[in-house]
Amino acid sequence: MALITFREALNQAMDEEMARDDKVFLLGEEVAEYNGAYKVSKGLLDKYGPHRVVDTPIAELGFTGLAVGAATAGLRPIVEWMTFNFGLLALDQLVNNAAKLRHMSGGQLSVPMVVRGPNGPAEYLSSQHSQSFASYFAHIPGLKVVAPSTPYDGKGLLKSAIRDNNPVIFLEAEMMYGFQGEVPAEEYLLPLDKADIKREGTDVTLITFGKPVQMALEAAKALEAQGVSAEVVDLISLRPLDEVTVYQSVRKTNRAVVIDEAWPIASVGSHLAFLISSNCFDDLDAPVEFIASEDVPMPYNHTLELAVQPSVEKIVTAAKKVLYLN
Amino acid sequence: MALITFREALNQAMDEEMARDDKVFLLGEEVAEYNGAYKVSKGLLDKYGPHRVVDTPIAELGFTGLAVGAATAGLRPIVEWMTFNFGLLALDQLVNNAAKLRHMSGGQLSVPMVVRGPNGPAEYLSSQHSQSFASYFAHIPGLKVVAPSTPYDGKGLLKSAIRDNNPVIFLEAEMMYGFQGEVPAEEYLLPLDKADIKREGTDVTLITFGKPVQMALEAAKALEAQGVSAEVVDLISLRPLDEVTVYQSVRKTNRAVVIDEAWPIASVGSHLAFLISSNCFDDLDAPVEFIASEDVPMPYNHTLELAVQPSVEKIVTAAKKVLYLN
Amino acid sequence: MSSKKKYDTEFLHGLLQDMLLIRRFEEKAGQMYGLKKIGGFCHLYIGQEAIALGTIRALDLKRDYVLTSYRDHGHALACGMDPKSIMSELYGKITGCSRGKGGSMHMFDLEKHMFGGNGIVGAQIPIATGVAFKSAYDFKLGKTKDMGVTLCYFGDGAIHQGAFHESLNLAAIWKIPIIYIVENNHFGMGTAVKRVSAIEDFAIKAEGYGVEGRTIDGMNVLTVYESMKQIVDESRKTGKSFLVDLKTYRYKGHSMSDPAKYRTKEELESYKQQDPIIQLKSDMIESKLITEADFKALDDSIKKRVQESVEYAEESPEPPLHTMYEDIYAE
Amino acid sequence: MSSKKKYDTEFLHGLLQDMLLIRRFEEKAGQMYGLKKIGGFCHLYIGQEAIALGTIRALDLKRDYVLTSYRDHGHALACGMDPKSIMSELYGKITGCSRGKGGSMHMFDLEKHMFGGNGIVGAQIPIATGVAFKSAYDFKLGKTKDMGVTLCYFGDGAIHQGAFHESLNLAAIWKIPIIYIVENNHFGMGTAVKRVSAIEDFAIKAEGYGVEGRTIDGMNVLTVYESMKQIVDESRKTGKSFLVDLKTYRYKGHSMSDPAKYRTKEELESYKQQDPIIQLKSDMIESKLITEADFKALDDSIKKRVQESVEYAEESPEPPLHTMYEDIYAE
Ligand SMILES: Cc1ncc(C[n+]2csc(CCOP(=O)(O)OP(=O)(O)O)c2C)c(N)n1
Ligand SMILES: Cc1ncc(C[n+]2csc(CCOP(=O)(O)OP(=O)(O)O)c2C)c(N)n1
Ligand SMILES: [Mg+2]
Ligand SMILES: [Mg+2]
Repeated sequence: MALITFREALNQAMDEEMARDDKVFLLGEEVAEYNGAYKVSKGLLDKYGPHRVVDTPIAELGFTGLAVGAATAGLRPIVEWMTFNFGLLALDQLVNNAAKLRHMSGGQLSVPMVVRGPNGPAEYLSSQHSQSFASYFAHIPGLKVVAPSTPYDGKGLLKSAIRDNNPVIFLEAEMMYGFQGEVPAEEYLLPLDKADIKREGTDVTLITFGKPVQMALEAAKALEAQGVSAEVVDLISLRPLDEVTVYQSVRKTNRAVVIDEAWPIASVGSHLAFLISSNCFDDLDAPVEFIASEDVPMPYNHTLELAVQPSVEKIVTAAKKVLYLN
Repeated sequence: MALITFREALNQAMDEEMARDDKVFLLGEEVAEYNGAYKVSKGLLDKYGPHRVVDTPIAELGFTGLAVGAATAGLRPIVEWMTFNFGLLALDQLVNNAAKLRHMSGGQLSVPMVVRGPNGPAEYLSSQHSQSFASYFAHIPGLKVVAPSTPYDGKGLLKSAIRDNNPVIFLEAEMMYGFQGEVPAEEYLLPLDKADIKREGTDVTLITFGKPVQMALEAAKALEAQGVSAEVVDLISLRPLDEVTVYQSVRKTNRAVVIDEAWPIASVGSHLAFLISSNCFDDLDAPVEFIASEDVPMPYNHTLELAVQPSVEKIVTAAKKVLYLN
Repeated sequence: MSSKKKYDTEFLHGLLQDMLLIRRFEEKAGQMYGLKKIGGFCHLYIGQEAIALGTIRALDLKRDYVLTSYRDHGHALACGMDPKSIMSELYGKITGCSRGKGGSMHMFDLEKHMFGGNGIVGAQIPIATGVAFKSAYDFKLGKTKDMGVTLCYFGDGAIHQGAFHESLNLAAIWKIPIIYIVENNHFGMGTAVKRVSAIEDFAIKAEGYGVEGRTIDGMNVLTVYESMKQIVDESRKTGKSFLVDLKTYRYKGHSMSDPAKYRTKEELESYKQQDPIIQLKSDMIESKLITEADFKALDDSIKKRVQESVEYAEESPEPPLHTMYEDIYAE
Repeated sequence: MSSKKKYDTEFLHGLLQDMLLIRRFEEKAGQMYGLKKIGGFCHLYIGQEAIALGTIRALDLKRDYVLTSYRDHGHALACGMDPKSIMSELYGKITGCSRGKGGSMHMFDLEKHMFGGNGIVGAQIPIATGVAFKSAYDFKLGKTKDMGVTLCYFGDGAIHQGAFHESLNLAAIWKIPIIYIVENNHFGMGTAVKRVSAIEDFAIKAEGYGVEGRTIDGMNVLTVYESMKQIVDESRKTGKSFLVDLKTYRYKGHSMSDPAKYRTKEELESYKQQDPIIQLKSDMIESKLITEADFKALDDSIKKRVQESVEYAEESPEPPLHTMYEDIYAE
């Protein structure tokens, strides 16, 4: 298997799907001539031309809505939001339209589209550019939401997302584009609705999604050195939630730590922590620990911005807490 | 004390605050000449004139952003969103700007504004017009969020919201405007950050906010008839959360039902259910029950739309479940 | 007037009949609303019939598309949707075009290329631009020889939404075959155009995007049809987009709860003098294409059809409870 | 050129000095970025100095206001903010104007009426309209005799945002004293204006809103100043709003990570030939207002000032950890 970056994996997914189906096209700011603000679409313009790899004006509401319409009419748009922070401007089109057109038309319309791009904290970008909006999408029936954490998952999930007949929100992260991982040469697809055990363990379950999965794996290593066997569940799908996989793990370890890099209140993380608390009530040996970002806008200063976010240390501490160690 | 409607209570609050401080002004669609789509601003144009009661074009992003700017420059805008469904178009101005300008300016700017209007399910309006976005605002540090459930609370809270130096999201409901309640003649203010015990009880705590508070009270009555004493906690403030009041109640009753008329995933309700599960871990005699709307877009058909939402029946059933009755 | 010369009788008959169908259907909807058979928002189209008919008749609905706002019964009927499925939808019945999920604001018919029915003011503008983008896309990829054209309707109030601005620019730079139609009925709810716009004629805005602007009398169905026919043809051939300001008037309040106190009786009367149905009827009588008796017979048959739609809706079953979980995700 | 005749030497000196201050400050910021003293996005203003200076000098910052995008160091300096507080902010230090919370994109000085610094393309447009609304409000309520004027800057890329459309309409109908300034540097990141706009001259858009449009050479600081002086005065007196398209060029990439491969060397060179600082300098030398030696001395003193700002930033403390909970809510 080839070792490639998350960026390359996403690029391959789009490339393969565009080659397979000429209804698939990509649009967004700087996706074509500039090859993408984060170079995820590198080479696609050269290969598929300007009708299928389309640079847009800075008009998130307009081009996202255009994609919704194009999808109802039979195309399969991939919308790149340069970052999800800017996607707030287009939320009406996703929440009030993409997620509801099928329902309001009594099942007549379908909206096969993907909205992808970096979500969540980045570095040195202050408050407007470093936030996770995962919960905004997970909240909405009519959408599907996935957040891969590895190149392998990224590629298989993005291909499935493009082929899915519903609006799929695909959450990436700026800091992840350089992550490396093995990806097979043969084509593969991954299900959009399944969590994945990224590491098996017996003493405590660490559950998270997206970028913090790496942190959880590092924390698991650190815990191992201290004699604690941690299982890491990569949630992958934020809508629907693969509750079965999560509960199975927690029922085995009897202890859970949930990590979400968003703000705490009304987050996917706290929702999951509630589901576990409630559905594994008799299995839990300690209250579920929940690590979110601090409940503050992101500061520019690097020391502060790191302190604000979940970290390997915070995860280790929380794991020990549910194990009543120290 | 006079018996007045929720609508009148809000009207009085705005009237009194506009009389008190000429920096306070109201803007929104149809708030002036039409007296408000739901008549909440009735008579204010006549009293304060068109410079202070301002009809806007249908341009939610624009006039909400205008209010943000006017607030930073020293005015105290009250923005009426005709409904919060339309507010999605303006979310960038609240989330990326109103909530963050103080932070990004290192504490220099302040944004004293209120955004108010009906939120949550109404009747016969289908999917785009009948949704609760409470969690979208509760999620965001930099905002304050309140959801009153009675005329008395509505008036006292709206007055405090208008005097507050921060952006306050004030959640009303179409179905509540006609609710009646007693309101004293004398001026009073209510704190924006306190929950309120709307009914005392000993066996189970029902926690909710906004319109469903009435349902919880009715459920409490029905439960009383069955020999169960239910305490009803009206959360009122969704940000910050008055955890102390909630925990005190749950530690007394050892059983909790949380009701939120929003969709379940990443909601204020499930967050609260998590907090209780975790912080009252040793006090709970049963897992917290959580009643949300069904995880579907709202259908137009009335039978379906009622079935989708929380109800007195559902609350009674959940209360009995945590009490292991039936 | 020249109806006799240019059009065959059948075509004119069709226009008259379908405008009358909208009128009678809307009157009946209003009546049933009063009887609480229909709930929520219900925005009637009475007075604006010439627009839906004059514009949609200029289309070929095999390849062309229609998208509009919540004031959508007229467009649905003009697209050829069965009054039964529309009335049933208003009743929230399972036989409604949207299975009782959408109601008044959300009439859809995928096959007839009626793509809704949108309740968010202005939201249909980018969506329609996307539907039209599909036509341009197929053309650019060499899949079709000429383009489908999309008509996107919205109100004089909606034009101030950012969605309008962003969409017109996209249409212009990508040569998208779409015609943006302002159904300028002079009010957005209780707000007169001039209170929310510093310009009176919206066609002026076209230049700022590099698209073509037109102003058209929206009370005369043949005027509308003639202008639109030309515009649609040009758009189909060139991918050009247009912004068309059609002046009209709604006779009723904004929705059922609006007493419409913000306007004068005289203003309303002056528009009723130009009533689109009466205009065409008089013209056809003058041209000896129909008689008063013909008209009466036509009207009676339409009323009967509308009444049948009510009976159909009344008799249709409610959606079963489990349908609340349906129509959300596609396979 | 007529600088000698119309302006006193001190004024011209001030312009030259402050444009040079921006230039040297930005060069230093770029250098410190290379040394990783500064992180994240950093958008330099080099090449566009004539705009910040020529426009802001037309203001009275006691009552007038400035709001701009993330490319805000130049405006901050032109408003008279201390280079130390700006450099310190770039370093993320507690002595920065925004206490290390904002960084490059969020320079604020409440007292100097510099209201930021916004990272969302176009978001400052409605906000600035609101700041200006305050001036109109006070005037309409009889609290002031004439109005403060707000300058709102944004790029050629930002103009396609819905926020622009909605704001201009609000300004026009409510007579808000605001001047919308397109800093048209011909690119939004890697996208040339003509790829995202069907019209070339943005002043054309003004008519669609009923506001006045102007096109101005943004490379000559005196041209800018003269036009703006007139516009600001008119806006102050009448509450009229304007849309001004100022043609300029950024010499550097969009932000530090952009190699700017999307444009030719020749294009860049042709703008450097019209460099705003060199233009004014030559003019002043020609008019015998300064000598080459004077210029050299001025430049040296400015470089020293900039160097001091670096030292100040270097020596300033990091914000203590507890400050992450501060500056969120006002009392
Ligand atoms: C985004 C949004 N804002 C506000 C509303 C409430 N609303 C519904 S219709 C309407 C007036 C629209 O007027 P216009 O565009 O002229 O269309 P008309 O009703 O006259 O056909 C308003 C304000 C809405 N549905 N969506
Ligand atoms: C809403 C939003 N979309 C996209 C971006 C990313 N972005 C930052 S600057 C920029 C280009 C802006 O170009 P222009 O308005 O011409 O300003 P300039 O940088 O040339 O000064 C883009 C796309 C953003 N910050 N905000
Ligand atoms: Mg109208
Ligand atoms: Mg630019």
